[in-house]
Amino acid sequence: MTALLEVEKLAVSFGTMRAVDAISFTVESGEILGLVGESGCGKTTAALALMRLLRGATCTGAARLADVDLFSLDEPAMRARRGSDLAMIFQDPATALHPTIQVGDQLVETLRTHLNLSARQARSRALDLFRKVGIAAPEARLRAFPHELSGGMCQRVMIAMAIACSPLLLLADEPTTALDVTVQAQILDLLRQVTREAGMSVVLITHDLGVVAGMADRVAVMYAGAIVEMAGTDRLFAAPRHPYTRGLLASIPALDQGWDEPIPTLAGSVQSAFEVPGCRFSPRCPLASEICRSAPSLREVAPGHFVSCWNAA
Amino acid sequence: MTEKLIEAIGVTRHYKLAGGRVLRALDGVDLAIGRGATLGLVGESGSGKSTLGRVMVGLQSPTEGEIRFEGLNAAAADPAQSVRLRRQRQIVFQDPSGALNPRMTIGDTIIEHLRVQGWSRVEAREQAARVLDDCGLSASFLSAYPHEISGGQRQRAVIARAISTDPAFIVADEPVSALDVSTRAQIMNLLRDLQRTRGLTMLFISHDLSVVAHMCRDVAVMYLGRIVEIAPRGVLFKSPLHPYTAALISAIPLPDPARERTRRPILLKGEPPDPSATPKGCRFHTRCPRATDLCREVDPETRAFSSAHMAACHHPLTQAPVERTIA
Amino acid sequence: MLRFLAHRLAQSVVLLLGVSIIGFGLMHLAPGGPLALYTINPTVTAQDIERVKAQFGLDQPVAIQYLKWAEGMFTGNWGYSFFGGQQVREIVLDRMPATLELMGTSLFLALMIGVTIGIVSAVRRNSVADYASAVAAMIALSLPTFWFGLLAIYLFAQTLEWLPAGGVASTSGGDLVDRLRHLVLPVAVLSFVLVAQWSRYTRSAMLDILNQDYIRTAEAKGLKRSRILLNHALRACLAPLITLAGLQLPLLVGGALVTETVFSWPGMGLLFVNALGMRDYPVLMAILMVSAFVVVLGNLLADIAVALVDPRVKLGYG
Amino acid sequence: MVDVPAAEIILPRPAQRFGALRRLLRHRLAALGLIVIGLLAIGSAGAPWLAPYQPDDIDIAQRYAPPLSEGHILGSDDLGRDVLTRLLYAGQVSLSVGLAAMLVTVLVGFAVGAFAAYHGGWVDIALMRLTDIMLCFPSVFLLLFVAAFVTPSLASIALMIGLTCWMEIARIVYVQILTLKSADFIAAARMVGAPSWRIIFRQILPNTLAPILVAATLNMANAILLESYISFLGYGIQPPAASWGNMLTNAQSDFQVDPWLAILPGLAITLAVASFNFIGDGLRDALDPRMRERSAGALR
Repeated sequence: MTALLEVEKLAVSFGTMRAVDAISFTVESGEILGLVGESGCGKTTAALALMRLLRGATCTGAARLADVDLFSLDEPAMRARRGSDLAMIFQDPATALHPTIQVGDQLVETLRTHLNLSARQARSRALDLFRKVGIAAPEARLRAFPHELSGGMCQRVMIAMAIACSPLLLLADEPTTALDVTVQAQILDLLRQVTREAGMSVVLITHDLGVVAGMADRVAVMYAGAIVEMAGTDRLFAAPRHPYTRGLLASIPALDQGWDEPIPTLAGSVQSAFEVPGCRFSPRCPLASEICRSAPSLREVAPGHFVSCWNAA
Repeated sequence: MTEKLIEAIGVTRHYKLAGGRVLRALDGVDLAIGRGATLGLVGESGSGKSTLGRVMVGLQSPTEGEIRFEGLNAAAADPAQSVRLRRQRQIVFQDPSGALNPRMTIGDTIIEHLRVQGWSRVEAREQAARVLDDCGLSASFLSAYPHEISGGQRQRAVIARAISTDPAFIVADEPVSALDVSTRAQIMNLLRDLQRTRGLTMLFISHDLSVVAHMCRDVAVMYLGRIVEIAPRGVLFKSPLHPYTAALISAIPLPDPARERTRRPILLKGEPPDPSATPKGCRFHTRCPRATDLCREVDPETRAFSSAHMAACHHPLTQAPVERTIA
Repeated sequence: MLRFLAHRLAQSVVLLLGVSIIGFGLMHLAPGGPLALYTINPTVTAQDIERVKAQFGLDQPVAIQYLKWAEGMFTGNWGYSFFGGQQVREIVLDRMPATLELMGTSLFLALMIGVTIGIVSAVRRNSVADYASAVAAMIALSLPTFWFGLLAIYLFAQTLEWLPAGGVASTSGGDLVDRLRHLVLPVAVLSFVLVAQWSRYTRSAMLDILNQDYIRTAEAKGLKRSRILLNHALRACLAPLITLAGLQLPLLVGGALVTETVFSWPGMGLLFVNALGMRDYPVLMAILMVSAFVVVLGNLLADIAVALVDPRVKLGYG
Repeated sequence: MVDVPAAEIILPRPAQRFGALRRLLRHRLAALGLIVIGLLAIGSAGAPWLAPYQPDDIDIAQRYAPPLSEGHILGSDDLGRDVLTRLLYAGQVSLSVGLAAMLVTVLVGFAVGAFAAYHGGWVDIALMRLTDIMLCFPSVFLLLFVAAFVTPSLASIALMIGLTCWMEIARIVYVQILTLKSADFIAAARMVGAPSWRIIFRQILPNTLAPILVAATLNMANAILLESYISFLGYGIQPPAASWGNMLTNAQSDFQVDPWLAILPGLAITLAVASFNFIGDGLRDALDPRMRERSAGALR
């Protein structure tokens, strides 16, 4: 059986800067893949590349969604898939919605673009969707403008828009980062519920390992444009192999950890890691050795567990 | 209890908005921090936690109430005392990019900070090098511009500026929120070490409970301009009294899949109300799962449930109060 | 909305008040003040001037004088021209239609052409067309309008003899075609500059909007490019462009003045320059006030239009 | 002592000092503008040595000599005066009026904007309302009205232009300072008790220089245009002194007699104004940090 989404050697460069470095991964049908990394690691760029929404960038590699190569489609065919077969949710709901169009109209527009619906049908479908994403008083909210809604409410509208045409794959780019903790819990709960119900696959992009632990089936960790480790969620958290993943996990303060101890840290910062020859993590790596001057590739160290490191135990 | 270094007594801060509305950023806050202690302050956006921090260091003056530093009312200080108060209270900002003048080198920023305080140029320069070193930055950073260094290094420079006047009290206003996970831990360790070696008293503000939990022995929770619960960290996380605190704790995603599967977050209704339209009665009743008619009518007083655990709730989750209202 | 209207209206009144105070101040700055006419006339004696002063109330406190003057301005009693003694209001309002015709036609043309160029430049950013229009606009904005007008007259009226050199109509003719032929050169010159400005404004506003998150959302929804441009980008562009139109009004009025003087277009601009030569202060004053009034009114209308287009403005989010 | 968790692995990267200047020079049109302005400035300043004649050398025998004729490279005017000589001397006047007017504009604009923004309260309201009011008058009208009763001289014309054009800079400065005022680094300075003047000159001014510089350059272009217009109408620089504007006073008739007489001064004005406009545009690109990020290849 082939996976729903197969990404092969996806690389993105802006001029001479390689933002994404030949990453490969798959997403099974109904699966949630967490794509984790710090800011600038290329996770958002990878998602936009899949949507083919990057301008001024060179993308190479292949991405097959339900056996259709997205990169070989012509623009109209790709456009027909955006919003219907694969949809995307963005980080900041306050700016992702058009400020002077009523949110209901923005949703109806999506529906009518992809489904052959009359204005009235689309309107009633929009109403259903608003109910589904838990928007109270949906009739009135359809006529609201984004600035009249709270951040959480805007993100619910974004989710309604994304699931409107029952996409096969949902790309969720930091969907809760801009929200408060209590609202984040609501939105994550909603996301889990709507995608599970529809059997939708999700690529969940986030910097928050906590969010991934609760949501994802599998996790891919990115560093400076490359996937450095990929495994089932339980396994990745229980037995991380890559020194970056380990450092990252160790540096998260836990609620029940003693407040008096220092937190283990990763030395240095991500800055300019893109210029490092060989393994890009090597300048910060406690295990770095001579061999790290040549770039490692992702290898399977246990069934379904991939690591890109020469010295990983 | 140890000697109080800084106190907020009945502090209220209102902002006038267009159209005659009033934003109550702080609405009657009482708080005391003992010398050498670190108090954590958590809350969501609009809770007033940053405003409280700014009022505590004197960046803003309270509309009502007063800030006392070593028993001295900051608003009534004479000029000589004011100078000392400024030196003694410093702040570390959330966004290190906005906290440094983009047209000044790191060295000049710190030197200017000290020169205003009356230091000579030579002394200021030496001190700048010294505090940068304390913050893990070598002398080569003296002549660096903010855009030439990383976010974590920028935050170190901001911290260096704050400790350059040898303050007794520091407000750290979301010092790690703008940073990446791997740099975050470095900065937290740095603040912790400085706090120890210099005996600093600190108010550590964050929206992230796990960060606060790691940095502070005592934690206060704010909601819509008021402190709703305050307790030692262990007590607060194990047995919170206020339903809001409980919801906040349960909402934190844990980086542990096994525990995540069993975690059942308490999902609150809706979102925090607009701080310019504080609900009548208990300000949390619009979202509270335990709200009753009493809560809709009467604003609960802060009560002490044990010597160090206080909460403002009519229907606390676990215990009964041991004493009545505290002063 | 009502509140917003009331607020903006009040602001406009304050502006007009300020405008009138500055106008009044300028009037008194002028040599001889409002009585300049009499002071330059050798047959008028000092006693005569005192008498006239009393007659005009100029011996009263400044505040009273201002109130009287402002009342006059408000009720349409703008005084009499130093030359010929005609009612200033009649002289000025007589010239208004010609100016409005020139300004309106030019602005309309400039908007059509300039906005189109701006959008195309923004969408095809860094293309040859974009660079070419940028350089052309820069040069257009650097031409002295009066000289450019003279050049146009020399080329098209005198050398090629395609078009009339000035005026609104020939003395003999005056039919529609003739009037249109007279309109071509001044409108072309005035709108040339305006097109340059508008294409620049539109381009930068459009670029700003094309970089917004919500445009990316629209793309992610799978909308057609044309729909994104027209329904999303252009809609968002409307508010800043209307605001600019309001802010740009003084430039438009100023440009019209220059153009009129070159093409002997019998509008307020030509009147102003002629009155200037004769130091006819009441007329100058009236034109200054009328033009400022037009600007205030234009800005008010622009703000109302923006509030209609952008629901955020009323709430003070703008 | 505090342990140093290796923050120094990456040292600061002082890569692009003077980056803005370099970017400006890479901007081709701006570089061209700089060269042209340089030449015009040298030509005007060096007029006494470079010009073949005195600006008021009259030679009735040589009236209306066409360009490229013997002794008059750019021809001569109705009184037989050498056009090249007059253009160079006129450049002195026009450029210095532009420069002086720009200085007045920047000074007044900065003072009004900075004072309003920094002081706040009623000063803010009064000054910014005054700015709004001044903006209601088309500046050409205002300028001509005042010019009609002021004795024209280089200084008075520059002053008049400056006093009718400062509003734009005032607004730019005002907005800039309001934004900066809420920046945390200003809060830090205020917290240690830095006096206002010290905050304005040490912290704020260096951060507002870039937009002021751009606006000043564009203002210079505008001032030259305004001077040429009022001089053309006869209210500016008075003959026999030459300015590019008053050389065009008789342009309407000159076009029929000797078109070059009317074309050359106009070209000089256009050249100077366009150069300043190009420099201003280049400066804006070179100094705008957002543009830098965009060209660095961010997402879109």
